[in-house]
Amino acid sequence: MDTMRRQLLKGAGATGALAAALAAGLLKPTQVLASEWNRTAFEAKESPAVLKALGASGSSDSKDLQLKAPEIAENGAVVPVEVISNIPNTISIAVLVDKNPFPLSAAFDFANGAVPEISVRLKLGQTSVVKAVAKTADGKFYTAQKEVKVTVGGCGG
Amino acid sequence: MADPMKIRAQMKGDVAEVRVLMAHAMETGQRKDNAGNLVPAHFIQQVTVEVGGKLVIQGQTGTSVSRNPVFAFKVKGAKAGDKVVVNWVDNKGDKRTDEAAIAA
Amino acid sequence: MRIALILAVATATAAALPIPGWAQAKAAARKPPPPAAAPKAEEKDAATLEFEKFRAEMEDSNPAELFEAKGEELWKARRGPRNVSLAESCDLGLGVGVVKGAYVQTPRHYPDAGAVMDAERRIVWCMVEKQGFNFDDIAKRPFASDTHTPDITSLVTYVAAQSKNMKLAVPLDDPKVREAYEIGKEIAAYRAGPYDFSCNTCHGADGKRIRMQALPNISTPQGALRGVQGWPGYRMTGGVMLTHQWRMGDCFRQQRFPQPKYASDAVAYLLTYLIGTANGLEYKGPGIKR
Amino acid sequence: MHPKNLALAACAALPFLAATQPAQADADRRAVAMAVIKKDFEPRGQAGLDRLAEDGLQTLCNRTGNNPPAYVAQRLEADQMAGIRYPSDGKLLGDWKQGEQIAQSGRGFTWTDNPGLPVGGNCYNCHQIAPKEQSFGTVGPSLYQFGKLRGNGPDIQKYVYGKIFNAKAFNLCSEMPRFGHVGALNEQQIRHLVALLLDPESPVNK
Repeated sequence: MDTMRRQLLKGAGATGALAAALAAGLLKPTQVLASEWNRTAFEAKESPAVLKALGASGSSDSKDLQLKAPEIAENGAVVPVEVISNIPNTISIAVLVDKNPFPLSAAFDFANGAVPEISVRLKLGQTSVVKAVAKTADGKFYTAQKEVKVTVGGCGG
Repeated sequence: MADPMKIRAQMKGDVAEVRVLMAHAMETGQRKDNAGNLVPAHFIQQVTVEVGGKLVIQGQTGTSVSRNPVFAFKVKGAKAGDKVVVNWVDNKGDKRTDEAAIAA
Repeated sequence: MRIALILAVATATAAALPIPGWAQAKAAARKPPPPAAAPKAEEKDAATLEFEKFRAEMEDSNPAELFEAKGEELWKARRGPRNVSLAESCDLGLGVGVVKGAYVQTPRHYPDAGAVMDAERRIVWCMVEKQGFNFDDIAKRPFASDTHTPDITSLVTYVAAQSKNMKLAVPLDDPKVREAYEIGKEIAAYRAGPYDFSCNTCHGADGKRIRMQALPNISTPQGALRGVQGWPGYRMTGGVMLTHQWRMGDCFRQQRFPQPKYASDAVAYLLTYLIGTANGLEYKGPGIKR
Repeated sequence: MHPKNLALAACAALPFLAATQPAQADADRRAVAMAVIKKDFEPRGQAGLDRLAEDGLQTLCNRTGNNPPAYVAQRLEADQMAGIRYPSDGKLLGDWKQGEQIAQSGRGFTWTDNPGLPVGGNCYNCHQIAPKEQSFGTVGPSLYQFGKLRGNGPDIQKYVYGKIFNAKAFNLCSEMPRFGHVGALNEQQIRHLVALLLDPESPVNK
């Protein structure tokens, strides 16, 4: 299986099974290559533009998509965010910070038994809505959001 | 060369929990240093996780991810002893691969 | 002149300890306090609880682990002009190369150095005396910046991590350490500078906070523990690994004092007071800080 | 009279040895601490070594654990009071909006601060003030509704101005800095802060 990893790093095409599993994802990468970073989505400056770049403009809120983040962040530099999708056949999850210069923070495709849950730590330049977007295998998009307040710092630690 | 990652993988029931800690500056390209110069953007763009030889997570990341990133994932169908391999590649082409075995 | 005389009197009388009635007389002399409008305590608690809820998640996978790993490598590597490792040459107090449990037993007095040293100062001493590094080179940039983490920071993080979940045990029964403790206590109380601040201005009473930040009272064991816990710490602001020495220096910065010299007696004594006050309580290893 | 003799006289009620030996030990230790402070600090940025020297008030507070005898404290408070400079035009109320900004800023006087920039009032570090700012400290008392509860007449204006200018004139070993006395805040800035606390239009008094 080392073979596959090397193939991936070299940018050779993913195996058929992988391609099938990942092709339907948010990012549509079939290879792991820096050049395939979704520049359009990551460099979009407003959340609607990010959603558009992900093909998720027509998304709707879902109670089955859980977004866990603090009401008030102790420090905007490191805000823990967890997204859990209970929506059947979720294949991808993306996380956005509306007020950041580039809202799209991270996006993950799941395959081969990966549970559609992701825990990340994000920077928030200011108080902002944090959004989660989930995509299902049939191409539907769902969202969840939560406002995270960023407080003024004191001294020390 | 980039510093090693810390990978922790452990079975919780039938799910393997994988936590990855990466050493990376994750510079946004918008921050100024003490001299007032912009620090160039330098951040991880791609992350992959393989468990037991199968690609399970393929991620892309932007500048909003915190410095020294931490990611946590869960994988079904894995078992203790399976190898977890994590890769990252950043916008400058730097990369790093580390691995760990899933603990019982 | 008048002031000088009064001071002479005050100084002398004060040195002689409590005179009955002083406190009452003093209290009477104070002007009426400003009106007490009820602070919204419940909001503070909500915020604090919210922080704590996510603290556990933050401490799980603390980036400090990255520096700990690097420090272990550095501890074991043959380095410096003399090409020796700290593992084979440095005695942190429990014998050459013994790291386990050493951090919680510092500061201590080291006869070979003739000084009371905290762990960081001791490691620096070993780097200089055993490995042959130049002190001034280390002291030039002793603490991490957003672009650079000095080796000493990683080394301290490694050594501290080897005392995880152990009880603080500064050897205060050693008269030299006890003396350092007492001097450190004096330093903590010393008010000076444009704002008349001492360490105790912020850290001498229970239940206070600056902005949202709770301030430990370092004169109590639990408060002192809070001043010890989590150092060395990974600071979320800037994402840098910082040591207990750095923290002492930053307190002085915010006191509007000049800078304490790196690896000096003053910092070692202050740390002796702080850590010694928390003796017997459990240290949880390198932490994560705001 | 030699200070030491005064000390003895002052504690005549206490057994001779019990009172003086610890006192002497304390004094010795303090002397060592002072020597350590003197040798182990270095100037950085705008923070020079001159800042380590105590002024008379600091000396007294340091020597007495911030609890000087009343008769000395009163004399020194009077001295501090005499040094308060009120605006010559008698106007003590400024613009509360600017006051809020000054209250928010904690900048100034540290070795990392640019000495050319204005110094902040540091107020929220220690006090609750306007209700909107929830990130406030509790080292000092809450000042929320200060003017509403205490009025905003000339006496209270003068009190607030004086307190910000030099808190030590009212309580010798107060934890609060002497913002006007040390030149941290100028006349105009203090006026704005007075308005923040007293102006009926200020959110503090809403």
